[in-house]
Amino acid sequence: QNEQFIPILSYRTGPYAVNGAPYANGVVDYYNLINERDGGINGVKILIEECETGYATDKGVECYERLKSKGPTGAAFINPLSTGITFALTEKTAADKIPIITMGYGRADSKNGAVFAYNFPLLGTYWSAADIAIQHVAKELGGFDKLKGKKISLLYHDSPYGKEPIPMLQVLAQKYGFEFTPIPVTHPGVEQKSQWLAIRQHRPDYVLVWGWGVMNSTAIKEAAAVAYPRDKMIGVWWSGAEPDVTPAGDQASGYKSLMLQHGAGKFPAHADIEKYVYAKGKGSTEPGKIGEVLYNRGITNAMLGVEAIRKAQEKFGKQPLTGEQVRWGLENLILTDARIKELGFEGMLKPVSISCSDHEGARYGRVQQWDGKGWKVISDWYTADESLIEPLVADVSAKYAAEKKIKPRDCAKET
Amino acid sequence: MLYREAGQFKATYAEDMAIFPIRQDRIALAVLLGIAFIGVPLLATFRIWPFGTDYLLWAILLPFLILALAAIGTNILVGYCGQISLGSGAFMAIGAYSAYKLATGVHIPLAWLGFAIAIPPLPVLASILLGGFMAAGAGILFGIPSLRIKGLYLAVATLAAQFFFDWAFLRLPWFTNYAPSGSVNAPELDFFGMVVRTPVERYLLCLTFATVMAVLAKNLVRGNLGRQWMAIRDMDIAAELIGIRPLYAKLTAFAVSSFIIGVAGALWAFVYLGSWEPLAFSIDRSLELLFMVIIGGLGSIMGSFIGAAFILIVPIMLNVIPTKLGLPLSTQTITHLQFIIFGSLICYLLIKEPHGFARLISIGKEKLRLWPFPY
Amino acid sequence: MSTAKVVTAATEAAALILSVNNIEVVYDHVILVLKGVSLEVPRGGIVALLGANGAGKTTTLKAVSNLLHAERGEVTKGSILFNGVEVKSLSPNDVVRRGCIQVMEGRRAFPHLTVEENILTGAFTRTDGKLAIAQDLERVYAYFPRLKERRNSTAGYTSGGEQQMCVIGRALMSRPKMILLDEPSMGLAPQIVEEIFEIVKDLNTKEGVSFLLAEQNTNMALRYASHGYILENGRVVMDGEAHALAANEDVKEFYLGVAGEKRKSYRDVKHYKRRKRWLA
Amino acid sequence: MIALGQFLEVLIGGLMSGVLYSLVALGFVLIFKASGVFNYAQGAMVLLAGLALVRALDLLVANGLPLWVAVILAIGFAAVIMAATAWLIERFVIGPLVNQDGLTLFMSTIGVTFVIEGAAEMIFGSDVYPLRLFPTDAWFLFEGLFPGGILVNKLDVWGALIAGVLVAGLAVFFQRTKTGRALRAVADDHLAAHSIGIPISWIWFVVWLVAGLVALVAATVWGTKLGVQFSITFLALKALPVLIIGGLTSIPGAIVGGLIVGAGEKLAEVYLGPSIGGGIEYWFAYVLALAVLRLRPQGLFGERIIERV
Amino acid sequence: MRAPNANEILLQVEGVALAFGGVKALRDVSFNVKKGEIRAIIGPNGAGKTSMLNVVNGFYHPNHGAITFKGSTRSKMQPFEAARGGIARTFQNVALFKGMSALDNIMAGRTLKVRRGLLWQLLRYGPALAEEIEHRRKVEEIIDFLEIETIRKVPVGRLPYGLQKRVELGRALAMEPDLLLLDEPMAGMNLEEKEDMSRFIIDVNNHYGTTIALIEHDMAVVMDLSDRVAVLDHGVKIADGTPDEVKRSQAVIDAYLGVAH
Ligand SMILES: Nc1ncnc2c1ncn2[C@@H]1O[C@H](COP(=O)(O)OP(=O)(O)OP(=O)(O)O)[C@@H](O)[C@H]1O
Ligand SMILES: Nc1ncnc2c1ncn2[C@@H]1O[C@H](COP(=O)(O)OP(=O)(O)OP(=O)(O)O)[C@@H](O)[C@H]1O
Ligand SMILES: [Mg+2]
Ligand SMILES: [Mg+2]
Repeated sequence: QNEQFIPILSYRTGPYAVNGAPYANGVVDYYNLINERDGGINGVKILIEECETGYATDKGVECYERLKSKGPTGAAFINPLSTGITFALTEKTAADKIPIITMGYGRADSKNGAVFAYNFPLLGTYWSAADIAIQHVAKELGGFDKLKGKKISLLYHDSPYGKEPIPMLQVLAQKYGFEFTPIPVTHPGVEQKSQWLAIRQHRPDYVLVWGWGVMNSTAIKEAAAVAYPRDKMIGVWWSGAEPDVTPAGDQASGYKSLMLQHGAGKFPAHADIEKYVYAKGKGSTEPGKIGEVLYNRGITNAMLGVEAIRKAQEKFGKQPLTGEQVRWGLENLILTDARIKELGFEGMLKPVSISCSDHEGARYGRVQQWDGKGWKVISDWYTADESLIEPLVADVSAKYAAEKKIKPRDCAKET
Repeated sequence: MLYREAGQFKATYAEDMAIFPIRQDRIALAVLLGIAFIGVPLLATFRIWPFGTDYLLWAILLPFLILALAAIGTNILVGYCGQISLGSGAFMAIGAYSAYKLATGVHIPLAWLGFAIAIPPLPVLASILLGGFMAAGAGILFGIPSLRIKGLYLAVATLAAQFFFDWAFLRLPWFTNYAPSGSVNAPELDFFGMVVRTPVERYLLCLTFATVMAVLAKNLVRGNLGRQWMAIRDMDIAAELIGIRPLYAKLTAFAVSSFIIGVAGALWAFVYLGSWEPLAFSIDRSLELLFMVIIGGLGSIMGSFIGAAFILIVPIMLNVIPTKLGLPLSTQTITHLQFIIFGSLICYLLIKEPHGFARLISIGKEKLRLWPFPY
Repeated sequence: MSTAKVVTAATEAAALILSVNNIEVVYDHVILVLKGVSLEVPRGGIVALLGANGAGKTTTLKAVSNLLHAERGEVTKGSILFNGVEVKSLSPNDVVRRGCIQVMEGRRAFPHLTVEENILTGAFTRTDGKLAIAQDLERVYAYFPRLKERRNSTAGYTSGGEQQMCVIGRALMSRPKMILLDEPSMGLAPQIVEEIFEIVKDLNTKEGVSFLLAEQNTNMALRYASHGYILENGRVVMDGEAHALAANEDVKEFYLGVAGEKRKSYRDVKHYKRRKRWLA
Repeated sequence: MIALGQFLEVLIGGLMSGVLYSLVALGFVLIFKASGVFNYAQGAMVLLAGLALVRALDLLVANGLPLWVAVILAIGFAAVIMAATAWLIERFVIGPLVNQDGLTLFMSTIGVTFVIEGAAEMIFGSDVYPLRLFPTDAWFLFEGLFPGGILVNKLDVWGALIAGVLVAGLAVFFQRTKTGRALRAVADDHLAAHSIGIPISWIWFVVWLVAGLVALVAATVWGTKLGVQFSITFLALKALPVLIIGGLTSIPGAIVGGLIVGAGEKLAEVYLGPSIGGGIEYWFAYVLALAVLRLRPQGLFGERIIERV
Repeated sequence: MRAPNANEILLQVEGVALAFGGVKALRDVSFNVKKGEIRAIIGPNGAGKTSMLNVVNGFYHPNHGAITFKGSTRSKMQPFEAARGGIARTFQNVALFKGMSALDNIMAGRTLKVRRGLLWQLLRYGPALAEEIEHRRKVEEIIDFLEIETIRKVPVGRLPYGLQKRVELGRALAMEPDLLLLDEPMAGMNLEEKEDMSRFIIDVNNHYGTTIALIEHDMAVVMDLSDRVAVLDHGVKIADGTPDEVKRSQAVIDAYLGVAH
């Protein structure tokens, strides 16, 4: 039958459900939109199945194994929304020839498609995020030179996810001469008193927050408790959604976070979703939550996947495609402003162009601030600094290649 | 003929002391092993139902075998020696990370001594086994308190091991070869030149480990050492007064148990996950293992397998069935239901048979013997 | 109406306080232990339950006070009526509230409580005020002076006999209508054994308490009991008036140890290769 | 001076947050003391109570009731929920398991944990629900003495007060000799307790109910601290070391244990942590517990373990 | 045949005192056990009999006093030392290993005799197996001797009290002890079983020449079986001698026997 199967690894229960659910809703809604509005991708209907991972690695692996070969052609790609699971699946997916899309998370070195043929950390890795964060700090301080001698702490979720940015930040600290202190928070992050007492005594000029789930809101509350100015806190784009600030109430106002390009708010795409999905009662959340940050990230992610399939269909025909074919689509995906406008994402997204050597496709970011009621964009676009990231990527990915006996592709030859 | 031992006479003590003194049991076991070692691989290689995809191998049998192995380890400590431990996860982790270090080469710079301990990368098999021994060492270390601390107090005390090693492997970059993310990758599974890659190969590898170690474990528990453990479990004072040294008995139990768990941990990391972080061996894992041995039956090697199967498969079932039936339930609801049902199921089993499946089976056999009479 | 009360009272008094009708007990679903045991205890009677190890005495008593399910045993057949009420329908504490208490085998004192606390827990079901309880406590101490000496020591550390006394005293505290005694004399010094049986007689005559006692000390048991049952692996093989039993040759030989006239010394007992079985 | 100020600050903060753990630990103690059951579900019960409370509260407030009325009603509702839970658990899980060994009972409570977590989230939702019953800002004491003053969080103070009251109350509850004695008897020997007519099922219902209410109290404090959400269940793990340091059977022990753990782990984290990588407080609490047990195998105030032949 | 050199002293307890807080369980008690004899310790409840046995095999450590066993004197025993020295023991409250079968319980009694270590047991092959079988044979002898063949494989927890006591005796015998301490071996047995038990005790004493010290409240048994009887009361030894002497001693009658037997 004429269906393209796309598995969804989500977590709607457990400690991270708070952030997992809205994201999953966005993803599901967008796929439904494609089916309801366009009758699929060029007529190829999208078939989805959700599997609950609870943000646990072994569950994630089980889900992947369960879903990878469903549907006529198997999974088009997968998107585990967990750096831990990403690490566990990287090798498997390569073996099974199924792309693994990790938009705004995952392993930063996998940007290098020559080594990581099947990983796609789209729109920005944590290294890009780190760089952007520091750029913003510099801007607030009034120039990179001002960074010298400043104290910047990283409060991070003690897991691969939280650790990813550290090497990059060390590089940056080196370069700009600020004092960098990483402060781990043990999963799930309900207990941060000592960390914040330490911060209160250490008095850093900025605290970057690399949290997920309850850790974010707790961080903000503890910050308030020790009277650390919220507007000196900058969260990564996974620490900048509604569930992260609402529990803290007005204590959260002033808190800033990066944006994975998009922020909260509704765009043409949302109008379609409301019209074609929710109007038919097929929506997966209450309409009020449409347009929340993580919801938007969900639809963006789904959209990129769909576009990759569309691209691949140009080459392999308008039919269900295998993961390998979709991979080609991803690797050759180019979204121009015009196309983005067509898709109804204008204002959410800047152009994307993915290639063999660059599986990230774009590394823009902005900064938003919570004013007690909503998120306000307070910066214009930043672009992560290639010259700093590239060497690190090359270095780390080379190590991986050696370890795994992978022979890097020669991207010059790829088309 | 049905289940009768009538007419099966045991001329020697050796026969009477066999693992399965009753013929029917032996036959059953032989069949089982045959299927496991020959049937499954054949079906899998020719992709015959139910092995059309590697799901069954990858996501069920592989973890089942490894966890069953770990469960055996836990059972030796908890079931046979009666030392409740919530630290099994940690010992799996020790096995995993030690094996990883050994397989990738150990380098301990002793700057102040002006030289460094350097061990070249060891072959995988050696690393896995040595990983086990490392775990055993740690087991002995954390077993020492058990001489004074008993019962649930000990259980909570073992959590010290759990959290300490969680932390150590998370925070001390040396263990992860300074991997920026703290997540590490298993080396290539090269056993004397033959590389284990496909699910089937991995399955056979784990199956061999599980069977061999199960047999060895069985030998121990039905030998004198096993009796010492059980004596300590049932009444440590009396045990001491008949000449059993609690120190020796308990520490051997900790060592053997941790060794098996450690090996299981190494397999879990190398063969199943391939790339892992400490969260893979969290307290949840420890509890899971404890469940396996209790549901399966304390003090029963067989039970460990059954328990592992139950604890591993039931939740997956509960998760899959609704979608299979096409019930209009959100994944959220399904997962919640899964929790509720699974929890209730466990309580139900504990109430029905506090001694687990192993006891159920023996009762079943008893009934078969008496058949057609009820008692 | 007062007359009516008298009448009912009279008829009740006539009735049995406990009647066990042909019960079967199974442990662990497969181990059949009682194979149809019937026995009756008249109101105000003392009935002895004799039998070898494993005959099923304890099991019978546990069945009566409905404690079996806690040991994975169940009464699969037959009925047990206490004061005309089916015991199965009651929870263990109801049974006690209705005045039937058991002294369990094996010195089950509460180890962490002091001797006195142990005894006092026996009064849990009582509602007749602190004073009455205090009096009964003194009475128990009067029975067992040894307990008074050790009143404040943790029961778990007291000697076997002390624990046994403690458990008996505990049961007495509930002012029961009926007491099930499981091997009360176990591990007690001779005088104390005498004492125990005196207490039994005392309560029986003065307060009309009925007793069902499983006892190995057959001499004593039959001396004090009015009626006796003999259990052999799960069946009642013999019952009758106490003195009748005491007179029976087999009972003499196997339970009283008086072959012919004089009791034979333990030194020159013959080794019973095959213990004689009773024909059920 | 600064150093001293900071030390005091950490110390006080530690002691306070320790007491907050005690709130959870108390529930454990109650149930263990009365039935020898090690109730792993205590954390889940806090979650359940919290969800019931906050959801009812939001609903009532949404329907325009004045806050204080809403609060009272909501607390009432939550209490009813906890009562129901207690009854169900006793009736269907712990009751049937009478006279089983501690490990089996412990595991059954883990089963209960799953059920409660699933049910609670299913009924009341798995989102994060803000709760603000207590002030969460801070005092800065002795600002004259120490630059920046010594930070004391008002919520913590509230928590400490409540915990104190609870302990006093519960201590009395257990000292009402008859019941108290009966409870300890049950914990010692289920069967014997049965045999002398102690109504175990009723007693257990009461105890689980009380534990449920303690959970509710804990939920009000922790809910205010974290917002009511799934992660609250992780408190159980923070409460365990508190529990065994104080002794499984001692109510005051729960508080003392809390103080020790809180102070110990916070000091360790702030002064030891940085030098060895940080994040040590989780295991440090347990190592503390281990150390205490080495000296007193039954915890500081626990009942002696009797060994006699 | 009783052990010939009936005057050689096997165990000598000298001025042992033991107190628990206020409770003086034993006050300056001295007594000895000759090789090959059957020695009885009697006395009212709480007199200190069990405590005395506990002192002898090292479960309690006396506050002062000395214990001489097989010529070597110490101020206190250690349980393991005692066991290795050849002191076996049965308990007042049966202390069997509930989860194990009767057979395993008795086999556990052989622990001290096991030579092969962990690795051999792992393989359970060749010598290890041979040894295991050897022990099994010895144990079967005991089982046969105590006539508990039928319950070999029954978990002892399920056995009735009387049989449990028998298995416990078996476990003690499996240690092939020189001194066997029996704490109320006859408690909870009916006459017939007491007769069997006495039989066993006498046989053990005769055939293996094992020295036996027993506590018992059944005077008939004590008087018939024992060569010498020591009487404790409130932790003090109030009499010591042959059954007849003891029987006649007024102190004993007052403190213990009540009516003269
Ligand atoms: N929990 C149990 N599980 C299985 N079987 C049991 C259990 N308790 C008792 N039995 C069996 O029931 C039978 C009767 O036991 P019971 O204790 O009633 O005998 P008894 O007459 O009290 O013996 P004793 O005089 O030694 O106390 C015994 O053969 C025993 O094996
Ligand atoms: N570990 C202990 N702690 C406190 N008191 C003890 C301890 N052991 C024994 N006692 C006390 O010492 C005294 C003697 O106890 P022991 O058990 O030796 O008496 P016994 O002679 O064996 O009495 P029985 O014939 O009843 O067994 C008793 O009063 C007992 O309470
Ligand atoms: Mg009995
Ligand atoms: Mg004694």
